[in-house]
Amino acid sequence: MPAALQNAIDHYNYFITIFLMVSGLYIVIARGNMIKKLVGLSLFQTSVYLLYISPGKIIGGTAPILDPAFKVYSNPLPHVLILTAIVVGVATLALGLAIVARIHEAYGTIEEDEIFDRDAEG
Amino acid sequence: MALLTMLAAVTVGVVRMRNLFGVVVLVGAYSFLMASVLVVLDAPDVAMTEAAVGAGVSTVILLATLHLTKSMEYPHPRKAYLPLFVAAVTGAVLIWGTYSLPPFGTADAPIHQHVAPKYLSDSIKETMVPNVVTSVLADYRGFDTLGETTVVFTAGIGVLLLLKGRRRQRREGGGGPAE
Amino acid sequence: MRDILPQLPALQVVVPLVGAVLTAFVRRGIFAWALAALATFLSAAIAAGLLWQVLATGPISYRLGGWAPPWGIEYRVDVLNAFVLLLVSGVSTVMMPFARRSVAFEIEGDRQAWFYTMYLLCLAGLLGIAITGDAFNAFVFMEVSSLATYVLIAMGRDRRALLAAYQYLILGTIGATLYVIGVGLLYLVTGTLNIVDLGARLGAASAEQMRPILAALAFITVGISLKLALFPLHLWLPNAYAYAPSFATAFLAATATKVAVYLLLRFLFPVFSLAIGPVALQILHMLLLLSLAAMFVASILAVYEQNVKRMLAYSSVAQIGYITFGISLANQYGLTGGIVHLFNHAVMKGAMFLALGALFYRVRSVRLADLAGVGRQMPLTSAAFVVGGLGLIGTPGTAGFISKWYLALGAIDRGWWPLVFLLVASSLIAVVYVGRFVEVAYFRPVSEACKDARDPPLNMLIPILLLGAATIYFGIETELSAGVASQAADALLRGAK
Amino acid sequence: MKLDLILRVGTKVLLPLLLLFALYVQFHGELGPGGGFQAGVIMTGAVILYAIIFGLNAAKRIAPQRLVEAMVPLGVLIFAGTGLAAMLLGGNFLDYSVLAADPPHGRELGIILVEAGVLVTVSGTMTAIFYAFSERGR
Repeated sequence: MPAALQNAIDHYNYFITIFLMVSGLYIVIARGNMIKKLVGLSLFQTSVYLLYISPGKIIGGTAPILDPAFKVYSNPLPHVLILTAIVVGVATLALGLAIVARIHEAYGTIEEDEIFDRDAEG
Repeated sequence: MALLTMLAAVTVGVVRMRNLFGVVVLVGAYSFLMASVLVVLDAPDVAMTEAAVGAGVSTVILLATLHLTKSMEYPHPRKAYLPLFVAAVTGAVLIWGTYSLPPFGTADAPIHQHVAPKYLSDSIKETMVPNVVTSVLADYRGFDTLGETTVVFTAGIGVLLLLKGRRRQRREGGGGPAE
Repeated sequence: MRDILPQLPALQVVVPLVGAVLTAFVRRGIFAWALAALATFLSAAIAAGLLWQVLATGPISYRLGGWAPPWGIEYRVDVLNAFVLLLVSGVSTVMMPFARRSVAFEIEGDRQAWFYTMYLLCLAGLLGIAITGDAFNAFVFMEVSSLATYVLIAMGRDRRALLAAYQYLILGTIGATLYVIGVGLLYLVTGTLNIVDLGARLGAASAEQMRPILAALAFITVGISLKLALFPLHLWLPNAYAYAPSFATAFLAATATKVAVYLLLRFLFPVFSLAIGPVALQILHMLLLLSLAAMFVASILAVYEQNVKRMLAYSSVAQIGYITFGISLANQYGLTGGIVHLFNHAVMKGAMFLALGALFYRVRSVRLADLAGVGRQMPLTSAAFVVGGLGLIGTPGTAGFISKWYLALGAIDRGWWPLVFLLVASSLIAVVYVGRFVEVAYFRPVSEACKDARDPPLNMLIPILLLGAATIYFGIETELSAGVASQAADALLRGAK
Repeated sequence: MKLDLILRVGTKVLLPLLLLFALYVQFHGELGPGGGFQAGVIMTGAVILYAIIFGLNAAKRIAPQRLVEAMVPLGVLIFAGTGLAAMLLGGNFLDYSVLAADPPHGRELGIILVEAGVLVTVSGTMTAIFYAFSERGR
């Protein structure tokens, strides 16, 4: 089935994006370690970058920095949006890690299950 | 495409690794790979930021936090069915949803027809800035960037509120007048 | 200064934002509070001006940076979001006098100034979501308000506040990311981010574009539902409300979820129902089932709660169920009911959480057992709490009755009679949990903890009484609440046709 | 200690280059990739490098904590101030075209000002966060 195969290849970028997204989400939900969860969260966010940017590419195009030598440029708007998203992502990560550091001081652990146990006792 | 596959491989590593230092290193590698992919996709601005943030700032903060806490993840006794189910549903919806989108790299996709062409054609005339990403970022959608700067500001003050100053001894079971 | 009227939409967000920046330079809590109060008051005045303008002349479009939409970011004010803007900034203004003492009591001296910075950022973020006409800009301001919210929650004294903040950070970020994925899919289909433009272009979407649009609908709905704590995605809310500082709880309960509901309305009606009529209907049925589940399950959970703050938090989940119940009916009465309940619930819960903050200020506990006899020790505060509670039940003469009246009319209009009985039945559960407080507060001997308790100082008491009085006022005089809500519902439905 | 010496001298040589590079990224942002955010991160990188080699206290001497913390809101103030200035001059919020005699120059000026605001907040915040985390560890 060459047509279906071609379509699959044409959408390879989406498949990888989705795989990254799903893995990130899985880490966040499945793991109990708070730092690992935050790493998963940032993977989840990072995958969105590809979702926006890979469709912005035009084959044969160049980076959107205008120059008389080029005619076709890739789409600049997704780049702008994702720059914002990256900044938001790192801000969230920093804040999350600060909270985790404080949790470690207050509870002596960063495993969610242990924390629930300790609160149940206290 | 090879780069994309490598990204996927690193992700598998992140999921499986239990040593958090290893995870941090892998995340750094992931960011660099992502940056390379972004360069290939004609997004040098984003690539530069991703490399600086993902491999730079994030790694430093992650390491600093690991220094404050523990570096090993416990083997977890949790059931994995629910997370797998949620992840699988999300993935399925996305594959189903993206499959009829225009193929990679075509110039007649809707996003290249509407809104964006104006930026490319008018940027120099209207703002005298040839890097269209900069002109869109700081001017056409400048308010987003104000919001973005505000997010950074929020996170900065937030982290300072949480971490600065003396360490307070919290009583077990939650001190203060709350109990 | 030239005419300031056309600049009001931008100032609506910029005033609290600049206020936040200025408080960040201040060291003393009292100065920061004064700045915060001033900025909040100004933004309420601006919101009132906007609502007046919109009612007089119709929707306002404001071009940020002078760029025409869809190239630039547009602020678009119509009756619905002018109403939400006024609600958010107005309730915050009433609460500000309360904040001074409550924050001074619960937050350490050297952190108070920055606490107000976070509060103002949260306010600016919420107003930014409510006023913007751009889907991505809404995400940016969603993150401003969310990050500020996480910090506000983490400032609670109890160590569980940190845990609550962490859990909300995880779920909130997942929600925001799902929303961005949804917006991204819509962008891929249409090439635009402006919500009005998006609606128009989705209306012209071809059949093969349907699948990405539906996926986008799913992602945006689930993402926002996480933010607005729609059952069963509410898990972050009870702990967050229970352990945050009293003022933060009252502020968030009255505003944050309301703005999320608004955003959902914004997407469900003008954007989506144009493109996908029949499927949108099925999604609304789904929403109806979840709303009913929220109304019952969360109410029952509230009954079994010993910590009054958590009890109110569960009650909030249930009340959000009433709001989404109205949305899911998707007719004139139902939507009016949903929107007016958005308003009324903010007022009622604002009164109750503020009263609870005052109880905590005097009694230093919010456990039901410790509050025994408090009704006689702190008569005015407890009375305001009970009035809010009567509103939650939907007693005639209170604001809650108006909401439920419209919701019931909406259900009847659809021909779904059994829903009316379910509405009444779920209100009976509210009688139980409000009744527990009344029983403990008025009919039990005074507990050790509130032996010396008395009503709080005037600057705390007046906001409580104001909101309590508003609960009754809006139960009788409905021009501002139900009247405007009905106009907003009308506009939404017309846009959806 | 020989390695240490190399590191110290190397850092001293690298630092000005890094700062120069940051400024280049900042002001070249209109022509090539880069801008306030990236430049801010690079500047923070320079401070972090300095702190790792010479210690936190030395880093605080060249980038004092109070200054860094003041920079966090200052950048947003510059950004919003630019927008408000446009408003006072009769334009909409952030409409830079009124900032100079003709619109394109005004916009160019606006973009430069705004990027400077981003630089100040980002470098200030990232450095402040770094300080906060490393102090907590002691």
